[in-house]
Parts: sequence; C-alpha cells; structure tokens
Amino acid sequence: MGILFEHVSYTYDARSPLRQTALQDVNIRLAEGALTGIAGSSGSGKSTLLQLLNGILLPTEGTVKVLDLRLSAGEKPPKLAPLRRRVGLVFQFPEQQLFARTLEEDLSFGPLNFGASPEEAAHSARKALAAMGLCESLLLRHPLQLSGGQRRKAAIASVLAMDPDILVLDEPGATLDQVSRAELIQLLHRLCREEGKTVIIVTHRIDELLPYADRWVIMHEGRAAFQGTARELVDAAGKLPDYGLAVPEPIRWWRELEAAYGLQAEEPCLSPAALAERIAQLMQMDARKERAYA
Amino acid sequence: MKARKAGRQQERAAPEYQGAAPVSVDKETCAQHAEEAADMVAWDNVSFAYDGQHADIDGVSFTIRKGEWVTLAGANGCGKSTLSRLMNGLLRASSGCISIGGIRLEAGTLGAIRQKIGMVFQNPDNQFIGATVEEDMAFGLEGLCLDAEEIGERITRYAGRLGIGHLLRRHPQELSGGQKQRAALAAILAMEPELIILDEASSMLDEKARSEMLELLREMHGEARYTLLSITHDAEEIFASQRVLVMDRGRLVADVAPDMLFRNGELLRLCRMEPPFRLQLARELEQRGVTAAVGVTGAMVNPVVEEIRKWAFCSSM
Amino acid sequence: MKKSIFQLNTRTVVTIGIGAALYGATSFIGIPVGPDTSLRPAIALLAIFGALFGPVVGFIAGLIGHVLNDVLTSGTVWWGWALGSGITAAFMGLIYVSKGFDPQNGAYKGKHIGLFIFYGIVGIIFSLLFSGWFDIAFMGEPSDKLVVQVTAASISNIIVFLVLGVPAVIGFAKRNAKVSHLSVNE
Amino acid sequence: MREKLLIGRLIDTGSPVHGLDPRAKLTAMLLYAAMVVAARSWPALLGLTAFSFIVMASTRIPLRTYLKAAKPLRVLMLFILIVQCLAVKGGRVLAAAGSWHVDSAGLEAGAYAVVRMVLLVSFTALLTFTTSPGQLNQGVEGMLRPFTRIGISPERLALMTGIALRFIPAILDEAQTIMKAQASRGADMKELPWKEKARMLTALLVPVTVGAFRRAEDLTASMESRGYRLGAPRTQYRPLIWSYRDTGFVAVFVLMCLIVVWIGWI
Ligand SMILES: Nc1ncnc2c1ncn2[C@@H]1O[C@H](COP(=O)(O)OP(=O)(O)OP(=O)(O)O)[C@@H](O)[C@H]1O
Ligand SMILES: Nc1ncnc2c1ncn2[C@@H]1O[C@H](COP(=O)(O)OP(=O)(O)OP(=O)(O)O)[C@@H](O)[C@H]1O
Ligand SMILES: [Mg+2]
Ligand SMILES: [Mg+2]
Repeated sequence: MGILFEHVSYTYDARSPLRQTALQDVNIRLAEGALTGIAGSSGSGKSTLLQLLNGILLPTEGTVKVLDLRLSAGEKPPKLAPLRRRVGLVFQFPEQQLFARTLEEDLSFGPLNFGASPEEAAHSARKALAAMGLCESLLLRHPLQLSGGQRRKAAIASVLAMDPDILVLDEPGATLDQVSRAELIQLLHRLCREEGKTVIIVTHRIDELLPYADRWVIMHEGRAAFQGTARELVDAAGKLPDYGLAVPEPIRWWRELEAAYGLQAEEPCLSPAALAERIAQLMQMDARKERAYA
Repeated sequence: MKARKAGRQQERAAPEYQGAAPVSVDKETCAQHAEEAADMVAWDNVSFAYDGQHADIDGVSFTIRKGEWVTLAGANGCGKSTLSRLMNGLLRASSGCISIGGIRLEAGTLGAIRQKIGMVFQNPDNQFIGATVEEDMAFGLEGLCLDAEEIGERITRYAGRLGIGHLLRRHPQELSGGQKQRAALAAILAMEPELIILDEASSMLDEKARSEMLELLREMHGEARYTLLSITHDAEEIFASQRVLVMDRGRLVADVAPDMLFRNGELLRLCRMEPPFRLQLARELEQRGVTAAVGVTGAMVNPVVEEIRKWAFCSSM
Repeated sequence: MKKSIFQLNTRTVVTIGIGAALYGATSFIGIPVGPDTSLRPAIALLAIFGALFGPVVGFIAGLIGHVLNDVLTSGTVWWGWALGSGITAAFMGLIYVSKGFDPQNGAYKGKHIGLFIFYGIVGIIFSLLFSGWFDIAFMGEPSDKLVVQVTAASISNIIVFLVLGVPAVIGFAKRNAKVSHLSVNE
Repeated sequence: MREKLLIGRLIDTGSPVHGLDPRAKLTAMLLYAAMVVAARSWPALLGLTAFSFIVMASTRIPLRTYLKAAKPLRVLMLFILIVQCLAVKGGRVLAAAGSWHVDSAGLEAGAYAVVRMVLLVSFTALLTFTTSPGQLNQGVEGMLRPFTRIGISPERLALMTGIALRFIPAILDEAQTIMKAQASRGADMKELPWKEKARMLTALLVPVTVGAFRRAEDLTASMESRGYRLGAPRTQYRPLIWSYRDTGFVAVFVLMCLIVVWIGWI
C-alpha cells in the first residue's frame, strides 16, 4: 500500500490572481515501513508535499493515496479523522503546532481526541516527553515559555504521543543542537526498524540522515527530481548541484573512494565510522599487496 | 547575590523600561567598561530570571570588541536567546550591567542602543512588519531616514545577495520556511547596523543558501564596520567566526577559538555539539591507526590526510 | 500596573493594530441569524480589548477592525456599523476605568462583573441604535429593514457577549492571578 | 477563509488608474458614495451606472471580478428587495396572495435599493483592486494630515491600520494553522457534530487571541529592535506624488457629481 502520489499538483490560492504553484505533476511512491528522506532547496515544495499527506491540504490536481484512502482533486474527500489518527505530522514551525494552555494539555490533546482515557493520555504524554529528552518540570509551562529548541522537541513529542503509524516530520532538526538532532534521528530510526513505522523526514542536512534513510526524494521547483535508494542517490550525486543542493560530504568522500578502488557495486558507507572502517580495510589490503610485491 | 535580589524587586515595581528606573549596579565597573570604547559589547556579571527565582542567565560577563565575529553556542534551552534579548533591552537584567558601543543600557539610552543593534529572531514568523517583503525591508530603512533612492538601492542589493529578489512583492506569510528566514535576515542586514545579532538565522536554509549567507557575512565582516554575534548549532558557521562563547545552563563556561572548541571533547559535550563530518572521519580513521604519519598509498585518502594535517589532529582526541 | 487610558506608546499602537486585525479577521466567522446579521464571536473580542486595554484602545481597535473587514470583504465601508463596533468596545472598556479592576494582574471583584455586564449590554444596544440611525440618516437605507436588523443584532451580540466575552475576561483575570509571566502583561 | 479576502486585493493590470495617487482615488470614492446617496431618481442612477462602467473598464479588470465583489451581499440584497416589495405600496398590483400583494411601486423601490447597493459595493471595490493596502494606508494618512491640528496623529493611525492590514491575513492563516494542527491531531472542525463545533470554535478563538497578543509582543520587539520610535523622524520609501492626472481624475468625479445633482434637480 504505502503512499502514492499520482500526477499531483498543488497551487496556493488557486482561484485568485495571486496563485502560487508549489507542486507540479509529482509522482512519488513512498514505501511503508521505510525511512524516507526528502531534501530540496528552499521553496521547492517540501512542506507543501508533506501537508498533502494527511489531508491538511488537498491536491488541486491528481491523486494522493495514503494507506487505504484516496484524496483526489475535485472529489469530496472522505472522512479524514481515521487518516490523521494514523499519520502524525510535525509542522515546520513548532509555534504552529502548539496551541494549548500548558504543554501537558497540548501533549495529551491528540491521544484524548483519538479516544484514550485521561490516564492513558497523561501516560503517553510523559512517555513522549521523555523520548524527546525534555524535563517533566516543563509540563506546566505555556508552550511559548519554552526555548526555541525545547518548543520544537515539544512539537515532536505531541505527535509521538499519538503513536501514529506514519510519522511525517518537516525539518525536525532545525534549531536543535547537534546531539539532540542525532538522538532524534536514532529514535526515529528505531521506531522504523523495531515498530515498523513509516517515517518521512524533510531535512536540509542530508549528511546526517544518509546512514539511516532507506530512500530519498529530492524536490526541485515543485517536482520530484529524484527518487531512489541511498545507493542511487550516490550515483546521481552529480546532478544535485542542478537542483540547488550541495553534494553532501559523505557522498563526496565515498565517490572518490569508489572511483579509486572500483567499489561501484558496493553498498556505500556513509557514516564516519563505517567509512573509516572501509578505508582502513582498503588500506590494509593495499599494505598487504605492497608487502607481497616486496 | 544581594544585588540580584534588589534588582528583582525593582523589576517587579517597574516592569517597563519606559519609566526611568535605574538598574542597581556597581557604577564603577560600568564606567570602566564604557571607557574602553573599542568594546562593542560589554557584559558585567549579568543575571536574569524569567520567573524571578531560577536564574536563566547567571552572572554572565564577557566583552566583544568592535569588528569581531563571535559565535554563541550551547545546548537547547541554555539561555542563548535570552542573552540576545537582554542585549537590546527586550528583557531586563535583574542585576549586572550591559553596555553596547560604550553606552550603558538603561531606560534613557534604550533608543540609542537599539539604533546600533540589528537582531534577527529565532522565529522568523512574527517579525515581519510590512505587508510585503519589500515594505518590510523598507520599514527599518525609513526609520534610518535614508532617502528613497538609497532605500531602493539597498533593498535590491541585499535581497539580491540573499536570493529573494523575486519574492519582494510577496506577503511574508506566503513564503516557505527558508524564504521567510532569508527575508528576515535581509531586512536586518540592509539596515547595516553596527552590531548584528543572528539568533539561529540559518536554521532552515539549505546548504547553498547557507553558504551564500555566510559569504555575505564574511564580506560584511571584512569591511570591519560590523560586529557580529551569531547564535548557531552549525559547525560551518562556527568555523567562520573568530571566537566561540559556550553557554551551559545560563552560565558562560568557555571563550575559545573555533578549532579549539572542536578539539575539546569536554566542551563539545557541554554544548552538545559534534565535530563536522570530516573531523569525525579523521578521528575514526585515527582510531583505526590511519594517521598522517602512516604512509598512505591510495589516491583517494590523501584529502583526508590533508585535512588531518590541516586540523593538526594527531593524538589530542 | 495600569496605565493611563490615553498613553500611547509603541506597544499600545501595536496592540491596537493587532487587536483591530484580530477583530477584523474573526468578523469573518459567524453563524447567520438574520439579514447581514450573525452571531459573531468577534463581539467577545471587543469585550476583551475594552476590559484589558481601556475604552480608547477598544474604540480604535473596534473601529479600524470593522472598517478593514468591510474593505476586505466588499470594498465598501458601512461607517455606521464600524463606528458602532468602536462604541460597543468603548462602553465595555468603561470597566477598565473603574477602581480596583485590573484583569492584567488578576484583580477584580464580583461587583465589577455586574458592572461589566451592564456596560456591555448598554453599549451594544446604544451602538446598534446609533448604527441604525446612521444608516437611515446618511446612507438612505430603508428603515423597516433596519428595525429587524438592529433587533436581531442586539440579541445575538448580547448572547455572544454573555456567553463568550464575560467568561473570557474572567478567565483571563483568573489565569493572570496565578501565572505572573504571561506574554501579554510583560 | 483566505479566499474571502480575495476581493480586497490588488489586481495589478498596470492600467492608468493603478498609477494614480491613492489620495485622488480616495477622494473620488468619497465623491462616488455621495453620488450614490444623492442619486434619487432612475435617470440619475442610470447615468451613474454608465459612468461607473466607463471608469471600471479603464482599469482593465474584467467586469465580472467587480460583480464578484458584490456577491457576498446577495442574501442581503434579496432580503431588501423582499422587504421593499412588501412594504412599499402603490401603483399596479403585480401579484397578490390573500391580503398580501406586491405593487409596482414596491418592486421599483426594491430594485432601486438593490442597484444602488450593487453600484456602491462593486465600484468601491475598484479602490482595493487598483491600490495596494500599503498605498491605501499611505493615502489615508495623507488625507488625515489636516486633522493633525485637532490632535489626531495620522502617522499613528496609519501605523495602526497598517499593522492591522498586514495581520488580518496573518491571523486568518494562524487560525487556519491552528485548525490544521488540531485537525491533524484528530479534531477536524468540518467533521464534528454541531455542538462539538461550538466547543471547537472556542478552542480555536482562545489560542488565536492569545497568539495575536503574543504577536503584538513579538512585533513590538521587532519594531523596536529595528530602531522604531513613535514620533521619531522617518523618510518614505515611496512618497506620494500628486500629478495633474490625479487632479483630472478628481475633476471628472466632481463633474459627475454635479451632473447627478443636476439630474435630480430637474
Ligand atoms: N501560504 C502560501 N501561499 C502562497 N504561496 C506559498 C505559501 N506557502 C508556500 N508558498 C510558496 O510555495 C512554494 C513551495 O513552498 P514550500 O513551503 O512547500 O517550500 P519548502 O520546500 O518547504 O521550502 P523550505 O525549505 O524553505 O521550507 C514556495 O515558492 C513558496 O513561496
Ligand atoms: N518566556 C519564558 N518564560 C519562562 N521561561 C522561559 C521563557 N523563555 C525561555 N524560558 C526558559 O529559559 C531557558 C533559556 O531559554 P532560551 O530561549 O534562552 O534558550 P536557548 O539557549 O535560546 O535555546 P534554544 O537553542 O533551544 O533556542 C530555557 O530553559 C527555557 O525553558
Ligand atoms: Mg518548508
Ligand atoms: Mg533560542
């Protein structure tokens, strides 16, 4: 099943002279149970794409299929509550996500709406808070009395608390410190591997997500310019500058290594540890060869 | 401790700057700072608490010289944004003394100080004043009493440099995250303030926009007219600056050069940073016995080795 | 600390601007109950502005908000009704001037609530009569339509005021009695 | 919700009317409103209609866009028509049911009121179609200049309206995002029963209000940190310049005004 975009376009203010086309004829398939990274230069339509995933925006052309639901342009959408129960969306700006009077209220809003008892809701709120590494003393604060990073963590926690099947996050790492960012990615990776969740992450820091993502989508000017596995992304890296993106450092290293040693068939090593390990191996081989010649 | 308490009481009595309420401080230390006109920013033992009890900024002292580019780093929630808002009087210190460009921050001087500071806030959403990006940029420039021609010239120049030239007519709300952030930045930079404070102004920019921004900042810094204080979690930006102030739970714990920060595991842990990819790679290689000293044959490995030499990395980690 | 009602600083100006925007924006929302009349939750906002910031801020915010809403929806300003919005807020703001009432710091008494309701209802009726009279006198509107409209609007506005406005102000005051650091009162 | 705002937006066709000084357009609109009030006979009204069409055509904006502006008022217009038909008696009886009857005078009065309303609404939309909110605001500021004497500060008023104008879409958007946020966590306004809807409306209004006040806070911070001080001297990026074309435009309206009054006279 998964998620399928078929010829999807989205235009803001479609019926006005100020219309802005944000997506054009997008065809994407996002596999279920996989971790997908979405990248693209700013204004390329990533946030718009994500909002189509849980029916917050409805396509102005084409069809979006999520789980067993079809959202088609021009058709009356089906009831969306079940969809939202299963697709949790973290917005780009946490300020837009948090609206309740206290953080606790905010975190339990989702679970309560989806029929959890107050105790269950409080429990999942605390669990999500802990997962994001926030202190319980913040629970009684107004969401706007948090620091920028804490607010973002709170916004992510509010979605984690609902325990959705599909987690969709719009630049979750922006304004987080690096260790929090790494922890977040590991958390999402674990949710994906161990609990079979589908995770979709928009990011500008491709290198940080590279070792974890199964698939990548690169957006460019409202179109899906690339989609495929990390391996395919490495192969297509030469085109990234055309899409307004820099080639991520791990890919650059790997491609040089690949060229030097002819490793094109191999699964690329894109984390520092894995890459170093591979380099060390290769060099040992070199050393052995040299010794053999000597 | 006593001084802080007194300050807090005063805060309660007069929550606004408009009233003439002097901050209780040691006048001498302040005068001393004010004398050193080369200091753009001078903080002396400043404390602040949102709730009046738990210090969110705790006895912070530092100085930034004119023309310097300083980064403020630290974990989430350690007080960086609070520090920046204290700087231009949006929040009011409960004790201690802040002076900007030799002027002490107090009720009477607030206007003069704000003229000197340009600040980009962490959340770009609520800082747009104009109904279009262009109007928004013009707002600050009109306040500087520039003539229309100059305003137009600056708008085109800075918008062009930040790649938002085609968005000038848009309503700020109709921009994507990164576009908003660049628009907010452009509005401040166009004012060419003496002291520029950027609170995670690049957090939603893509790699390319980020390097364009850095390039612009480098240029501005090169002119030596500007003092920059940037708050960031981005290694690239930290490297571009000259000095890093590291904060931890409201205190200033270190004041080091960027490459020293990345060599100091202890500090990195405190501000929850990780070295950039190539340093991590170098470190991993080192752990596996691949160092500059080892003869490396493969053509490819040379760049890493060069990097290792560049950062002079050998056994410090 | 309560400020004089005529003190205008940047913050007041911005508050009025945003208040007007809020009123203008929420005026779009409404449950129609008659011709050009609907249960508009926006009325509750007038109560909030009045009570929190005083009659002057309330008046200007209500007036500008209404004018802008008119301009944005139809391009035509119904000045009578716009002034009416301002007058309503001004009446509701009379409570701000009364001694010992300071919702920003959570200070209020039972008698204040009674007074607030009184001011509010008088304000609503007075302003609608004014708007009706204005339309007949200056815009040449048919008077029978206006009788219906004024009555319907009075009733619906009073309902909104009592059901949403008064509790909102009380709630706000209560909350401020507890939390000292709301963004609004800094 | 945003779409409702559409009619209040600039439609840039680059026509000569777009280039006029907003003060000229504002003055013309005031004159026009006076004409509509003054036009108390059919010939005057028809003359005015013709005049309106000519001016509208000169903006190069399609006529139906103007008519759209009057659309939100159609219920009201229908209502006025019915009330007038039933209330005003005289002339021929057109239709009767029991003691109720609709007379020709009633229909005429109704039609008359409706036409006036359509004219007023669609024509004044011309102002917002051809002028950006910022310009409009500047225009109002300019028009209020003479009132400085009696203690009204046009700059402040302009600033207030400017902020309000800028933030109405923002607040609508905010309401929308909060609705989005609530919807994506399982509370969709559209899908709830009526009673729940009312509850949700408060759940929406409260954060929107609180959010707006916080915006006020942030905006003040942003303005002050850009060195804004009330009453401090400022220059204008796009100062208003009155040209002979503006004088001409206003003159045409004055002339038309006289014609309407004159028609009413005879
Ligand atoms: N509310 C809106 N109204 C009109 N246009 C919009 C709106 N939001 C976004 N756009 C435009 O649509 C395009 C795509 O925006 P989107 O927010 O999807 O970009 P993005 O890829 O998420 O960028 P970023 O990385 O900067 O967040 C942009 O050109 C933007 O200007
Ligand atoms: N309005 C407020 N009321 C009460 N406490 C606050 C408020 N704003 C921030 N805090 C607290 O003060 C501390 C410092 O916040 P600050 O925003 O300065 O952090 P920061 O260093 O900017 O973090 P980040 O990197 O997450 O933006 C945090 O612990 C936060 O919870
Ligand atoms: Mg985005
Ligand atoms: Mg911060």
